[in-house]
Amino acid sequence: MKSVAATALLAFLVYLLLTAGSGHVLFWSWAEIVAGLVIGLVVGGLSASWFCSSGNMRMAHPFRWLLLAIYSAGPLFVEIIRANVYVSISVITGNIRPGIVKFNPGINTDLGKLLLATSITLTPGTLTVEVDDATGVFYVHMLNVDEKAVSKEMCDTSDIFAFFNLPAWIWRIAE
Amino acid sequence: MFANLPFITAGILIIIGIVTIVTQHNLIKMVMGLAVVEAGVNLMLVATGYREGGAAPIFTNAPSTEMVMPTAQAMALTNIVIGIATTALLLSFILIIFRKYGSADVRDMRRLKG
Amino acid sequence: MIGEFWSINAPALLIAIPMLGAFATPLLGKMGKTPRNLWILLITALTFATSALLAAEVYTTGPVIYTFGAVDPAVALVSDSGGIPVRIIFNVDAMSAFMALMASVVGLVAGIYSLPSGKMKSGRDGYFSLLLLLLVGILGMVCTGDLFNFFVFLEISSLAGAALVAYRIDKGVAVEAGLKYAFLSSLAGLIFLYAVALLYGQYDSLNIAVIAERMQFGFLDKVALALFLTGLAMKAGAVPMHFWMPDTYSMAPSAITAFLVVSSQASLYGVFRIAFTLYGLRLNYVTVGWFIIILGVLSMLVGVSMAILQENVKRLMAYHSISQTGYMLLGVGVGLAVLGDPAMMESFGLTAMEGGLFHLVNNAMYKGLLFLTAGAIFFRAGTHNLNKLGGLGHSMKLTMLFFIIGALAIAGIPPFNGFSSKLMIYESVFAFNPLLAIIAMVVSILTLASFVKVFHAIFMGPKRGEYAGVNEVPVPMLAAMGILALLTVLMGIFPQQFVDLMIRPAAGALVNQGSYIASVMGGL
Amino acid sequence: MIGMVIQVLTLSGLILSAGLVWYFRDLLSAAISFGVFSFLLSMEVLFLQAPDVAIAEASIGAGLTTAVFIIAIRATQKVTEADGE
Amino acid sequence: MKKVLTWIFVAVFAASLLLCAAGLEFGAPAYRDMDDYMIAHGQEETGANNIVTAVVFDYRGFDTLGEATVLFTAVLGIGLVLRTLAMEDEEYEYE
Amino acid sequence: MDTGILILIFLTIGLVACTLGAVGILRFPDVYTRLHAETKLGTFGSICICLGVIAYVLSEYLTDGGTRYLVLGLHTLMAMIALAFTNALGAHAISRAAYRAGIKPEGVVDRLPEVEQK
Amino acid sequence: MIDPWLPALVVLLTLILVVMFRLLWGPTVPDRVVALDAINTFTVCAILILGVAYHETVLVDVAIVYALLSFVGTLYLAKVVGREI
Amino acid sequence: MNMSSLVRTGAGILMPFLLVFGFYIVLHGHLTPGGGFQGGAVIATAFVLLMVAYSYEIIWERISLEFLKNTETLGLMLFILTALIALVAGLAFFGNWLLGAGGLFGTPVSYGINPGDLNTGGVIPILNIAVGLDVLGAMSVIILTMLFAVRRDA
Amino acid sequence: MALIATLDTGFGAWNPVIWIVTMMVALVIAWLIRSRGESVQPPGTEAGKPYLSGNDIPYPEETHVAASNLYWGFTDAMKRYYGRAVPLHTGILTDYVLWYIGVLALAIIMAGVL
Repeated sequence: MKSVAATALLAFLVYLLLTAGSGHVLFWSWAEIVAGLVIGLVVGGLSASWFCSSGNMRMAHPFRWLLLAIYSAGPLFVEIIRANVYVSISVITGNIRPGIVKFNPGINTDLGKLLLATSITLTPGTLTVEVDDATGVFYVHMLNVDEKAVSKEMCDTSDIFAFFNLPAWIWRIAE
Repeated sequence: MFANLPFITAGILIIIGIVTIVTQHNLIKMVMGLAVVEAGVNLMLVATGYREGGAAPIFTNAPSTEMVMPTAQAMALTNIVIGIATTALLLSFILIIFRKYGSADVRDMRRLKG
Repeated sequence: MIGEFWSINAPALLIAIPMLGAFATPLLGKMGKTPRNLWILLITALTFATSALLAAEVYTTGPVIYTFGAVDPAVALVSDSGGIPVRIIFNVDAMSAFMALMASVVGLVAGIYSLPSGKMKSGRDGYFSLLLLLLVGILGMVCTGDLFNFFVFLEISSLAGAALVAYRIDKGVAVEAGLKYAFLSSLAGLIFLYAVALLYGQYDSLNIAVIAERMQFGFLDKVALALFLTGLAMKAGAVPMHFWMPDTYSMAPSAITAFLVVSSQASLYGVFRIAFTLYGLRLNYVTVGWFIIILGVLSMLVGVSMAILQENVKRLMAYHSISQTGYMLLGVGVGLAVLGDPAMMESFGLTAMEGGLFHLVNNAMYKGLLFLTAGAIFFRAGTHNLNKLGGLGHSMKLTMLFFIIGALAIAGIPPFNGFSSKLMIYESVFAFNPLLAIIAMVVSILTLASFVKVFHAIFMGPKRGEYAGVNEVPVPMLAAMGILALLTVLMGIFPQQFVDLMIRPAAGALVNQGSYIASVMGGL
Repeated sequence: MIGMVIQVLTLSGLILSAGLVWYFRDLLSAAISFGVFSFLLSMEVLFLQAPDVAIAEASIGAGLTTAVFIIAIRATQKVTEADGE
Repeated sequence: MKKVLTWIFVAVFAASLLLCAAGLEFGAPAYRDMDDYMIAHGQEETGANNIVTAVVFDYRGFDTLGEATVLFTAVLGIGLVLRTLAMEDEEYEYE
Repeated sequence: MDTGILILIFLTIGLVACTLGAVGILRFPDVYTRLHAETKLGTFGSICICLGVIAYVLSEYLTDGGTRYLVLGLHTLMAMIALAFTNALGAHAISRAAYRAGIKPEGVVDRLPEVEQK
Repeated sequence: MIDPWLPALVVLLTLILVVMFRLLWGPTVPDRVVALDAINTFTVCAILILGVAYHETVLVDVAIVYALLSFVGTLYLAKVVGREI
Repeated sequence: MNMSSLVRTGAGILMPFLLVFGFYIVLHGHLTPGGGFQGGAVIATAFVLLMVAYSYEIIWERISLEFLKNTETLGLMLFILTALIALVAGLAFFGNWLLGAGGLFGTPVSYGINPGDLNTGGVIPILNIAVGLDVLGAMSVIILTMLFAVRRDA
Repeated sequence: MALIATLDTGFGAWNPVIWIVTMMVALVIAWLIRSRGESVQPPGTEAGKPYLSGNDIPYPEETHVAASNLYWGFTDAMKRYYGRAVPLHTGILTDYVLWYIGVLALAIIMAGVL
């Protein structure tokens, strides 16, 4: 029940975002708000069991959302820009030493894994290939593997991310 | 002549689709050819309704210029949905045929002849 | 009150009733067999009643116009629209009403015939629902006055027909036939739509009457004509494009085959409508008429000669179906070839057209009857192979009687209906070109020969051991065959009344392009 | 003028991808080409000011048609062949 | 022989389609009265800002019904074709 | 600062990133490296283009004030988020599928077979 | 100052054509999927730009539909390539 | 077979967004591009997304084929009954019997460029919803049936 | 009487009711002639048995001519025609499409040139 309510609320907010500027109750018209409520309930009923598949309500806290926004606008964006510069240089010069390495971030929730994988895919020269569900180990394809990462069995965070410790951020957001 | 590019492209697409149908032997490929023909017809329909410098026929927040013809777009819309229905039906036929005949080649599909 | 409501909205209800029935059939199928069967009977009977009402109205007062979505359905033109219709219009003239009546009769018969399903047949709900949808498609095709709407209903009938053809999936052969049918129909439909786009791009209308009025017959119109005619002729099974027809007809369940005949004839109706009404006198009618005549002659010859070889009884009948389509094409093609000459039209052209159209309805009746008897034989004996069948005349006497009626009718033996229409075709075509009439007669003789073979193989001979347990088919199947047999005999005994009542107005409606345009545009 | 350039580019891409649908022997590759074809058709339709048709083509062409084709392709692969490849 | 004929047929068809394409006027249709009527009166007569929707659901709503029916037909057909088989007692002879 | 310049900067960065991504897709040797180019450069380019559109919307909204620009901006934002999210996830799905299909990556080290064998 | 949107559109369309070569050459199916993904991304950008260039804000919806829905096609391709269907 | 846990989680997160967006397109069919077909296809894609991410067994347990079929039939019934009510109201089949009637669906709209309002269009939003339900059910049923047929094969 | 109207084709006429009456009369006459004969064979003689030039009488099943043998002479005489016509019905979908496209091309040429 709680999950239905949460999903319905989220759906309502997304609908309001989509229909902003339709009227004069703040930005919305009355009809849109009523339709949004109905749609929110319908969507909540239909998709709550898939959306909240883990069953816990940890993400319902608004502070985590704020943190997510800060994270994506700050550290993630910086890393994305760095990644792009890096890959651009690789494209232009053609110097690459690709390889797949192991990496254990210590994150257990599904959402955390998803966020981390997305971040990894968008950040410097890395791409998540496979995640071991049981142990939580990430197998990451890197565009440039340096010498010490080749020899190491399990890579560290610093081998993959340059500036920020993204797993820690995500741990804070999702766990 | 040069300005008629969408019409010409629609014709070329239809031809490519028909060539796909008559030269390929895989049934799924033939259905793809049919889908290409359908897309060409859609493009033809939409292109017949175009007017030079027109805007989309939607009054919500539109620029105040002349509008293109809506009927052609309605026809193309209907045809798209008919197309997916046809494609799905044909593909499910092919699925059964493969299961019974063990092949999706059109040359093996000739138990009915004479 | 309700009668008036019914008669005003008859064209809409003609489509809406079977459609609603089709949508509700899967729900009713969950309740059980009896409610579903009753529902099917109710819906087909209501459709028949509506089409009869519509036909009565059309034959008494002239063409009926129905504008969808308008305030007043009888008014085609909005006052400030500058004299053009903007909405979809059903334009039911005598020809349309005649076709719709025929389709709903055969639909009723097919529905009744399908009721006694076998012991373990699965998927009957879908079967009945698709049967109603096929009826919807045919009725829409013959009633509409709008080219794109015609395409939509063409697709409905194609898809429903293809799915029904593939009904027996257990060996995959029926699915092969369904695939062929669906593929070719879709291709023909798309090319039809391309032609519609050509006309729309030029004249900015989809209404047949408006396009006919604005027609200039330039190059684009000629190409569009070729695309229209070949696509629809393919759907009707004219000869160089007839290959799908034996495959499909022999594999479909028998009631469906009887109905697919009507579906093909609806395509034939499309050919006539396009040639006569959409293009009309602007057409290069001698060329197009001869094109149609050549298609017809080829159909007759190839169909009947291939039929003689066949061993599968339904395949044989399917080839005969092609050959009979040739007669209709021949009759109407002669009428088209002399369209511009009033004297020749008066002396034999109109008769040829009447013969073709009369043959169309006759063919639906006796060919449907023959397919139904073939289905009855299959229902009991379990095979279509003529070499394995034999001696069934001892145990299936009524079926044999119906088969004899159908066979004599298709061979043109008096006093059944095939004879009268063939007579009209022979005599008028003889005045046009004697050779064609002689070919038609030869084909008729060959038809008789091949049906003698079928009769001999199925019913004659001593009783066989493997068919010892065979007895007569259930009552609904007999009733369905009986209706068609009765119609066959009646139309054979009173041909002139029938021609006067239905066929002559239909032929007149086809020839008279001006009245069709005037019925929409309100005077020329 | 620039509109003409845009048209030419899109239409040539359209023809190219349709040609690839014809050219590829491998069915999956042909399905991918069909996806690209669908994208570009939607793009071209958008240039012709038909956003409704573009949305329909996008939603049906990108998601559903590809899915249907791929299911059918998977169903018509022989199991042994698929493992050996 | 067959291949040559194939290509001849396709070439004739292609030529006719391309000639058609060249014959139509792109961007400037000759007759335009029906669509102009719809654009000018669509908002008042149907209450929809999107004229395409107005055409699809009001002026040509019957086509839409037909098209939904096509979809229904396809679903029924697929369900019919892919149904689980329970027809063991019916023996068919196709040859 | 003139918003026109801002738009131009964003657009240029985005287009350059997209171009490099396309070049990378053509140039790199195997699937995984091509995915790097596609995911990072393509996504970054599209994000920059979206930011350019948002900048344009902001400037128009401040001068004009019509709600249509508000709608445009919000929808562009949603498209941007959806694009970034689905691109990253799709890249993961493709690379995983490619690995499962047996396409070995070129490179110096490959730790993945260890997990496949168990 | 010139209007930057239409030239940007031309660049994006050229990029689509360029990426199509990977579709043609790609030795394996995943390569082609990569090309499909890239084309999808470029198409979304092109539609966004088109909406701005034509001053029609309603065209943006098409872009969102694209961005969300092409994912499904990609996932189906990945599923069948990875033999998980 | 299940895809990786990342894809499953991602599909679950994406699903409500797709649903909301699909409903948005359906409801705003008379204001913005889109309408019943497009929105219905988007919603169906949300279900198709689940079908790709999870295994057949889970889908078969958690998505009911009967529910989807009933949705489709409901949509079609709504469509044709809405069209038939016009006959009772004295208009022709498919007449817009709600236009300008006042109340929830009846605000008249003026000619010209305007931002639009949700509750105009008379009967058109109802028809949009009906077609949306129909398309959503139909597409999902098609994909689900075909997927199940594939599984039976293998 | 209006019901007994003749079918008037413009050249000839045919009246089904008169025809039926004539047939009935002919049948009655035939029946009369038949009823003049002996009703049964005289018992105890060999007159009731079939005689086949001294050979054994085959079983009834073997006397039934199979359908495919019925028009052997006709098909043999038309062997050259059937040798061409039957292989045309190949049962391959591609050929079907090809015939369609061929007739389409022919029709276009006819429509375009004439």
